[in-house]
Amino acid sequence: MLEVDGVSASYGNVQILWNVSLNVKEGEIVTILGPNGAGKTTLVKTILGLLHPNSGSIKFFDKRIDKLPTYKIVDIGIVLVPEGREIFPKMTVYENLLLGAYTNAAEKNKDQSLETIFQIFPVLKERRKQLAQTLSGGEQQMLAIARGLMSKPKLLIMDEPSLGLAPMLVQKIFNSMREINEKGVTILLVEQNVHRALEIADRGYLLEAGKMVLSGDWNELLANEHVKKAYLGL
Amino acid sequence: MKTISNLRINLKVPRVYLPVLLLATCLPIPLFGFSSFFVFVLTVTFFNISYSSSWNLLAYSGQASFGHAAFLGIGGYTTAIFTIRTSIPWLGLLLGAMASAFAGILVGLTCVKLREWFLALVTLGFSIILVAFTRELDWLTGGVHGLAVPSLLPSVNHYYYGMLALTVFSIFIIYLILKSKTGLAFAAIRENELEAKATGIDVVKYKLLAFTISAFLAGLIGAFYAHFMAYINDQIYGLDYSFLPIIISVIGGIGTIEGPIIGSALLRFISEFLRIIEPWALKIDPVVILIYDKIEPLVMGVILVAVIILMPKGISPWLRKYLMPKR
Amino acid sequence: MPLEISLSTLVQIVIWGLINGCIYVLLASGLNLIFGVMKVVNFAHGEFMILGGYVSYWVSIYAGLNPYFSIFVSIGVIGIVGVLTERVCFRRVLGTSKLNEIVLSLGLIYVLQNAMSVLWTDKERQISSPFEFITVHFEIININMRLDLLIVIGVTVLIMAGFYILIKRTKIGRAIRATSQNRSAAMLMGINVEYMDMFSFGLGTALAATAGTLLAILFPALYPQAGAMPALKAFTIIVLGGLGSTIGAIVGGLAYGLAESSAIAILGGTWRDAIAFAILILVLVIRPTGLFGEKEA
Amino acid sequence: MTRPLLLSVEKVTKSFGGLIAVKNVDFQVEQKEIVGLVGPNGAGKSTLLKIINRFYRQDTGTIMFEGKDISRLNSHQVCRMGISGTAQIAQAFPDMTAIENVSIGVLFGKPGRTSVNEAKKKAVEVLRFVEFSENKMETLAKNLNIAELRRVQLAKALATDPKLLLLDEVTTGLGHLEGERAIEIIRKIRLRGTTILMVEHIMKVIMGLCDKVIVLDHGEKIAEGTPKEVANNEAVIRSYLGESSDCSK
Repeated sequence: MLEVDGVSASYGNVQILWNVSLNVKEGEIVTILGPNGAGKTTLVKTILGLLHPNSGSIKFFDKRIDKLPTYKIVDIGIVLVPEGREIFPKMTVYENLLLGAYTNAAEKNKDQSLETIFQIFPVLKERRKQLAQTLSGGEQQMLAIARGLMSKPKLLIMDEPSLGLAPMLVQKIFNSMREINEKGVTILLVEQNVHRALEIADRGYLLEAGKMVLSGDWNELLANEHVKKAYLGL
Repeated sequence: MKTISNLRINLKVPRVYLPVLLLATCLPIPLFGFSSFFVFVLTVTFFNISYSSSWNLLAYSGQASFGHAAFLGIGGYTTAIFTIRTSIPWLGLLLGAMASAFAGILVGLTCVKLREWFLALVTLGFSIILVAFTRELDWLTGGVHGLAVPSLLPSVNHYYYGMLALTVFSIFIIYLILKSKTGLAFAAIRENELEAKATGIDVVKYKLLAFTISAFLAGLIGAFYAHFMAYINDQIYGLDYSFLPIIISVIGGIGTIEGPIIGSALLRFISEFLRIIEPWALKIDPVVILIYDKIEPLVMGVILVAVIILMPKGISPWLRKYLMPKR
Repeated sequence: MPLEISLSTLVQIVIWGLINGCIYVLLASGLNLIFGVMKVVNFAHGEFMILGGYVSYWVSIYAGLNPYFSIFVSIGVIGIVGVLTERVCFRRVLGTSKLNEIVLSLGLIYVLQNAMSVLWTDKERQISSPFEFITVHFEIININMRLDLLIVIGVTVLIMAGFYILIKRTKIGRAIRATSQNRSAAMLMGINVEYMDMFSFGLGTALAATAGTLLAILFPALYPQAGAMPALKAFTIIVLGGLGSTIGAIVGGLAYGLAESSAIAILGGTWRDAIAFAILILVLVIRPTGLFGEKEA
Repeated sequence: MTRPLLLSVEKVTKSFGGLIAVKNVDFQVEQKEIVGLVGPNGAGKSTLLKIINRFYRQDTGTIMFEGKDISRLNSHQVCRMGISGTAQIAQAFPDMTAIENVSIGVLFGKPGRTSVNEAKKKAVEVLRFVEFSENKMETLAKNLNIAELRRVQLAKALATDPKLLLLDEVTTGLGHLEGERAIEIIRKIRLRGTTILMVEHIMKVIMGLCDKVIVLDHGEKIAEGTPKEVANNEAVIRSYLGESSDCSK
């Protein structure tokens, strides 16, 4: 469903991505691994149109999307849960969720989506009238994911959802990811946490210094010496 | 490599001779028997150049004052009051400049930590507060009626040379500063304040220094201007005088030596052009006389907006980009 | 200076404070909205206010419309002018440098002020209201009041209520708030943020147009330069009330209106303009980011 | 065995609006030592570096440099005392040439008087030392690429004759080759006897370079030792690769 083909991208005159390719099929959980600064966040920003590639193409259901503005990309069903939560701090939890259903298609189903989401994250139902900035870090992350789900995405991209969270919460969030996937949402997961990411993913890619260096299914990757090397330099 | 360096040498020639040529053109003008109105107009142009240059120096350090008229006015009022009360000529100029420099330190102290729009507002605020004080202290300042300022020089030709000398002096001082260590510090603060701090620059000190020098020059120019105009009132603190150097410098090229000259020349050209075509305009519709003096600021406003949108760094850097090889 | 203030003077001060406050609330709310979404301070906001006043003035003269209804025409016209200004001028400069944004609005002040002068001269005008000579008598405090004053307060309350509902309760209002709180996250929600810029700028200037109309109904104060000072004061109000805070702009506007009218009564008209800036400087010396200021934009 | 102490960070804590970025961290840097500060993304490494060069003010704790308490000084003061460094996001003075950028460091970064011309000469020397390309000396910083910009930054820091050089992720965003070259240059700096405290998340970079490694995770120090010791430390591996909760899948 998503096809990134030979994409290079830069910030100003600083090139970050070099000829990166990957693909995601419907129903999968695919993960992009890589150490800090490898260009993972840049890659997802490029997919979402926050940054336009210098060369290469990005297709979604065989339609070119690399020249579209972000709001149109969201409209056709790709949603990003950004790194560092990026919620709207001075709005209530409920309003944050409504904003997730901003696109017309999503708005029609918002009541049903809300119900599903409150099922997955009951704590958000309790807190729906609170300002988002009063939530704890883990709850904010749940809100960010829930908000992403509100727009009924075909493809949900998550950028480091475990960042800065206690292990217990990480477990919770990864469990909910599986649940979301089972409900039919395809997931592209960007992670540093290799073990956990590979535990739930069908396949993975390894990004290093802006280049795609490896791809494969989870036990292949986990066994690969290169992964260890990239992270630990052993 | 070699051709590039050759080119650079060739292009350096006009950079050295242009100011000399400009000065050589300006020097004999009053001797040719032009009307005193023309000489007066040119003197005002020199005032525009030097006053805008003083503003531009401050902008060079990353601080855009929106109330520079405060310094102009403090210089003017100081010399006016001093000269009227003591009848000592000339000394007032220096006192005016010093009073203004002192005010510059005070304003600078309140401004060193402020973001751009706050800085704009606070500097503007100072000039507006000064209006209130000037009106309130009418025993000293003449209130709304203003003060007649004793003349220092016998004729408009003398003032012409005085203002020219002051302009050359200001530009030369600014040139020296920009070429010096201090100039580098100003530029560094403007470009990246945090980085400047981390590289060992005492940001507060240099920001204050910029305010002080700029205010000193503006005060000196304002003092001389007051004698030249022979009259001063609270309009000197007005928005028009505060915005003038911004318009001129931004159009000409902010942070460049030649920017204020280009901007002032353009302003003068527009107003002369409008003056020449005025009789025709009046022939077409005499009512135009009611609003004719609004056309010049309207045109300047349009140019300012166009310059910011089309060549955000001003005319001078734009010209340079096309005339000089890329570094 | 006689500091003995009778009850009726006190009531006068409060009434005029509220009336002035209404104008400031409308101006400050619009300015605040534009700042919140675009992070730009539109120093030419006052010129849009005066332009709005002129639109109402001519509409009420040529179409013979009741000036209170001509507000709606003015809102529409100035809203469109604002949208165009954003599209043609601000969008191209946005994000290049703060100084460019500030100077651009300075350029707009010159363009708008002098264009208005050229078109309509500097004559001071007033929109004549059909209720001009009707006064209402309040027995308890023994005071006569122009009916227009009450209507102006009423209109302001209505407009602000509408504005408040638009911002707090509607989908587009949510999108506006989202954009002002976190621009990139708003993009990720599928919000077209450039459209939000345009809409907020138009809405902000439309609020200013309302202020301009009300001002011109109350006073013979409709002339091209009349907007400069109120806009600067509106900006000090939002600095004090908290950049981006809707409630702050309302409370700050009313409080400032009251402060100004008491300052005039006590200190005299000379200090009218100086007061705002004296307060502003004092506050910024103590807190360089404003009273409730955001840390870094 | 022990060399004289240069920098001592004592019980430093810093939080940003409820989020604790650095928690009660203690460590020392001895003279002529290269110390690596490592840890996964968000561990608080850069924050700690910014506390040392006074971009941030710590909530509690003290920082001693050459026996003097610097916890209350400003950035420009500690720079003149001999602490200087590069930022993770390469920043510079964009509208100045490479030489001008570096000469700022010469002119202001250390006590003593230098003329502008001398400073520019010195700047060229330092730029050559970091192997900056000869024909880009007069290029404006905004027209340089990331690798070149990093060198300018490094040269600017070196131009202040630092006693302690702070480096923040020198290889991030660089290609493989450029990364290797950057490491070579750091080796060269070490030979001059400059003490270095470097933040790095890639262990590989740290391995051959550092005398001592300090590992942070969630703002806390979880390990300290030689690179070898640290790389085999159970807690460190966990923090990097993440723990596997169940291996059933």
